[in-house]
Amino acid sequence: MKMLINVAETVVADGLRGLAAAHPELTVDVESRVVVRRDAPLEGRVGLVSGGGSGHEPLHAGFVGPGMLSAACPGEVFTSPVPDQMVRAAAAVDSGAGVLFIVKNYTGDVLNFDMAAELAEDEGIQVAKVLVNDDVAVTDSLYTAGRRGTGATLFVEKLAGAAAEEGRPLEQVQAIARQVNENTRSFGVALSAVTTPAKGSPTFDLPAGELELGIGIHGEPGRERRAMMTSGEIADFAVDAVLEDLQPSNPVLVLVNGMGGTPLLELYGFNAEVQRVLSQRRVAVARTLVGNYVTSLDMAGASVTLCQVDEELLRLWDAPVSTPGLRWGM
Amino acid sequence: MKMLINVAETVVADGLRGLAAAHPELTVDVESRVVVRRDAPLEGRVGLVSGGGSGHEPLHAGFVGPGMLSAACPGEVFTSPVPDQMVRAAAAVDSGAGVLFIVKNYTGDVLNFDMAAELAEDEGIQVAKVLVNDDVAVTDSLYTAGRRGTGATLFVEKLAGAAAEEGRPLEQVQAIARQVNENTRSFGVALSAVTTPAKGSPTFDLPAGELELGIGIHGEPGRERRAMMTSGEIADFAVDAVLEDLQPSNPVLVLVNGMGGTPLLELYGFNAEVQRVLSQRRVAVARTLVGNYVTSLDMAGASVTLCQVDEELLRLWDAPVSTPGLRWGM
Amino acid sequence: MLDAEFFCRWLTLAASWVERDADRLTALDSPIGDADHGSNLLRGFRAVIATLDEQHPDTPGAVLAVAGRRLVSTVGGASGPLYGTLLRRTGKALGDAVEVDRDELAEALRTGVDAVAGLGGATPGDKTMLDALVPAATALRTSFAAAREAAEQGALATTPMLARKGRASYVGERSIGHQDPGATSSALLVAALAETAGASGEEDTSGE
Amino acid sequence: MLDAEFFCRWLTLAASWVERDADRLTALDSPIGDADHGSNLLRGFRAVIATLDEQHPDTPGAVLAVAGRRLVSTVGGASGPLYGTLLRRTGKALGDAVEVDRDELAEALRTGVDAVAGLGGATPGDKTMLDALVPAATALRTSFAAAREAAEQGALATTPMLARKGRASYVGERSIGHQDPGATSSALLVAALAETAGASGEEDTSGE
Ligand SMILES: Nc1ncnc2c1ncn2[C@@H]1O[C@H](COP(=O)(O)OP(=O)(O)O)[C@@H](O)[C@H]1O
Ligand SMILES: Nc1ncnc2c1ncn2[C@@H]1O[C@H](COP(=O)(O)OP(=O)(O)O)[C@@H](O)[C@H]1O
Ligand SMILES: [Mg+2]
Ligand SMILES: [Mg+2]
Ligand SMILES: [Mg+2]
Ligand SMILES: [Mg+2]
Repeated sequence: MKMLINVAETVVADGLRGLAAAHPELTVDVESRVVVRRDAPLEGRVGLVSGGGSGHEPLHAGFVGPGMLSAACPGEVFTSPVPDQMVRAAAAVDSGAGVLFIVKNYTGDVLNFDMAAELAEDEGIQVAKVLVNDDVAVTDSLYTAGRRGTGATLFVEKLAGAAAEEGRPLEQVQAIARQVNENTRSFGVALSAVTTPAKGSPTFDLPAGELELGIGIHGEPGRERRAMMTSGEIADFAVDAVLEDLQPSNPVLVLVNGMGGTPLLELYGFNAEVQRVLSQRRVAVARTLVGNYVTSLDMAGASVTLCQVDEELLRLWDAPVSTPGLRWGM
Repeated sequence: MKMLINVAETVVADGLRGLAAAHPELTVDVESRVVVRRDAPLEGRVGLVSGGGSGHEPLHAGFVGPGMLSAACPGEVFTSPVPDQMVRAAAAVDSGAGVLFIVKNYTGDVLNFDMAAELAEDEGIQVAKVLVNDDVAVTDSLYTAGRRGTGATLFVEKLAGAAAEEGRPLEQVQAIARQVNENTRSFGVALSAVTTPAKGSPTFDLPAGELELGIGIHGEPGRERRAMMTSGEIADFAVDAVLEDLQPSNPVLVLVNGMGGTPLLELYGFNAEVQRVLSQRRVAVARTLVGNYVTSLDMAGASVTLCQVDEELLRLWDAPVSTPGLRWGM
Repeated sequence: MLDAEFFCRWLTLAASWVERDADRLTALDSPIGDADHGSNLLRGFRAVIATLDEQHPDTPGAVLAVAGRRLVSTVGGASGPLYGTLLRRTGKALGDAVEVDRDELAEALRTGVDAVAGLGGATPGDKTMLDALVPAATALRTSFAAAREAAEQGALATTPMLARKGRASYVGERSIGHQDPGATSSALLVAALAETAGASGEEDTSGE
Repeated sequence: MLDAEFFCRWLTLAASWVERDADRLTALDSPIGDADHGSNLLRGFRAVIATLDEQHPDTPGAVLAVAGRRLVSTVGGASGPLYGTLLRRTGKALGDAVEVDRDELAEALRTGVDAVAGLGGATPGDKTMLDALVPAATALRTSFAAAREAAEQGALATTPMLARKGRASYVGERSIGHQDPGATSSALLVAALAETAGASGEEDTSGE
């Protein structure tokens, strides 16, 4: 598998150097792998720190900036970052108002952020956490590591980020983040397997004419393999899977998210089908975002995330945001 | 090749339906295939109409909005739109101040826009044109259809769009568009061939371990095939190819553009190498944009575009823009 | 003599051959183009047939003009304006006549082919549809069968050529060794014309 | 008796085996994980060796504590905190002793393994590294060779298991039939320990 890289070992560092060059409004510590908005720490404002494996760009480093994250810690490709990064990020953004760790529910992320929280608290930083676990494909959470964190991360980071920007105290920012997570569910499909730089070949075999239903964002296979479906059939399946878990009484924010290798033209076409299903199921749509936001390197496929919002959350969604990956209103 | 589509025949219409659902700030005529900013025509402002084959998203429909295009006409995949679309778009955005057609230099686009210009003038609309032809891979333009229009299109649309937004008259907007085109050059590479919905298989064979240098954005093979190169080597080759044609004395805007199938992480890493070469060649960089902007469906690869700017053009670049694909300052 | 009915039959046969050969035309457009020539013509000829069924133009000139306009507004790409112009200008040259003979058609076709050359700026040898159309228009003065043969030979002759116009010119030397898709579809259209003439016993409609 | 030098030799051998087997570990992590286990450990053990070379900790406990901390700050993922905790807590249990015998190591390892279980919430049978570590810690009371054998068997026994922890649990039933990468790397670490002991004639360092 050909890649536009130098060597597998340096992809994350190279990516950070390139991010730094393109975004002078971010402070990028390539050595320590911490990306911080330039104006941090902001007096009286809660700091938002997120992180996770690389390969999901623009998540997370691409969501650092006014109205969203204060800092991000990119790990190796598909590998949780280490506690040192998170502690450094927390120290860089803490103004005394405390720091919220946004943690996707993977064993590695949870363990590393837990260790970091302990260490940061030793340094006198007040740390709160929110666990993102929105992927309905992972069922029987008693017998698994629990639902994965996928598309909901974008909503948690945006809405909690807007709340932090308004100067809300740590408990409130954390409460909003939890509320968003509880009201958000996702389901993803893959049309191809992912190829990581370290492995250099697809992580699993996916024969022509078949697709994986219920995939995550780390190249792991899904729960089920089926004969290829049309975009309309996939939309029916994905939206219904989400709605089985989340029955929204309020309008929803819709994220039609590409996994990286699917053309934007197809994503928009898929969105048309997702909207059709939502309207058939009488779910009101407040806002829709279509694009590659929570990706899995070159994997072809898409996920659907629905986030139920009240007026307050909708206001936070519409609030200005200025990051490399998401920007409006400023 | 699996795609997230219903049937090949409806991909463009499906994509437009999905665009309409996600972007209520655009008027999308799915039947006639014209995308117009909702507030057009704007009294006293020049209308900017662009168009071209689909499959290059977000170009062009994703660049419709305040500060950029007034309207876009998406053709079939990789096929120039037809004159009827362009005439309809011109009529929708003309306020009497005239319309600028932004035409990428492909035989099909040129012929169709020429026909449209004649028809629109018959309807009393004043039409000016700018031809975008920035791809240095096409040499010997005496013996070819001339240089192709690729990455420069984004700069022409953005900078001329900012000028139109300021209320400049048609000749000035056209002059700026031409100035941008003349000061912009691009070079692209492909790591994989593209697969169109209509064909369903890659348009050419690209063996493992080889890459194509000097490709366009329509799945056509490049000028030369070589053994796979590192991202650093590709950056050297691409930047030098551009600088052979354009010797900037002023700072440049840099577009490190993904062809669609290359992960953002790799694009940022490639940007690091592009910036290294530019600094070695003593080219000053004013702004850098990294991402999938002028794409070729699922093709893996990237292009480098340099746009030399004076202070006026830099100001126009920084001016607010609010479109699905490019947004800042508002 | 060739009436409106004859031209409709020609275009209907051409449309069905495009339907049959679309994948082959698209395949020819892959190594040296953008893999859409077959689907472009398919879309165009389907629209042409639908419009002819609806409008029933009653002169040869009107049939071709309607068909040409329809190609322009449905095909896009390079071939849309070029084939659209070919039919429109050929049709215009036929004027209001209710019937035309082969010589008149040959002359009108020459006008249409010249318009294509004028529009696209290509000349024979550039590896385009003109390499089939120009010899076909000349040979049509002799017979429909000769035109068919000339177009076919012209299309085949594009294989060793270096493309100097259209998309294929971008790949430079690498265009050599591939038959031009547009020349191939031109040969198909001319073959459909000859086939229609043969089936109608029109091989002898020359005024001479 | 096992001194700091012995533990450095063990970790050096383990690092070279990780180097050798990294691709295999990553391959095991592909069908039921995210294809990074080999490169994770490679990064971690390279860093451990560099740090040991630099710091030369002078007790067994210090060697393991330094190595564990280094794994935590360089590996990431699930295995970083888990293996880091394993070594740190084992090291801590060894205290300040300049030399330890096999029994003492076995007891300390049991503490380390318990800490891994406490941290990750897994128990044997969940298809994790614990399926190799738990039997290995028990068997180490008998001999290094027994520990190696127990870890190896434990790793092999994960193949038919349904994963209930970590990433492999996401694929549900489809995790059955694949050997767990973490259990495999645990068996490798224990094998390197036995190999080091054998080469040092330490099979008889038990206090009993
Ligand atoms: N300038 C030109 N003059 C005549 N024919 C041309 C010219 N440019 C392209 N063509 C013809 O058009 C064909 C390609 O048509 P098509 O694939 O439908 O359009 P596009 O090149 O826009 O994708 C070529 O094979 C060639 O025969
Ligand atoms: N909760 C847990 N308890 C013990 N071991 C675990 C747990 N979760 C995962 N593991 C082990 O970690 C291994 C995976 O490590 P690695 O691939 O490096 O991390 P990640 O899963 O974060 O990519 C698994 O094979 C398993 O043995
Ligand atoms: Mg991992
Ligand atoms: Mg085309
Ligand atoms: Mg073509
Ligand atoms: Mg793993």
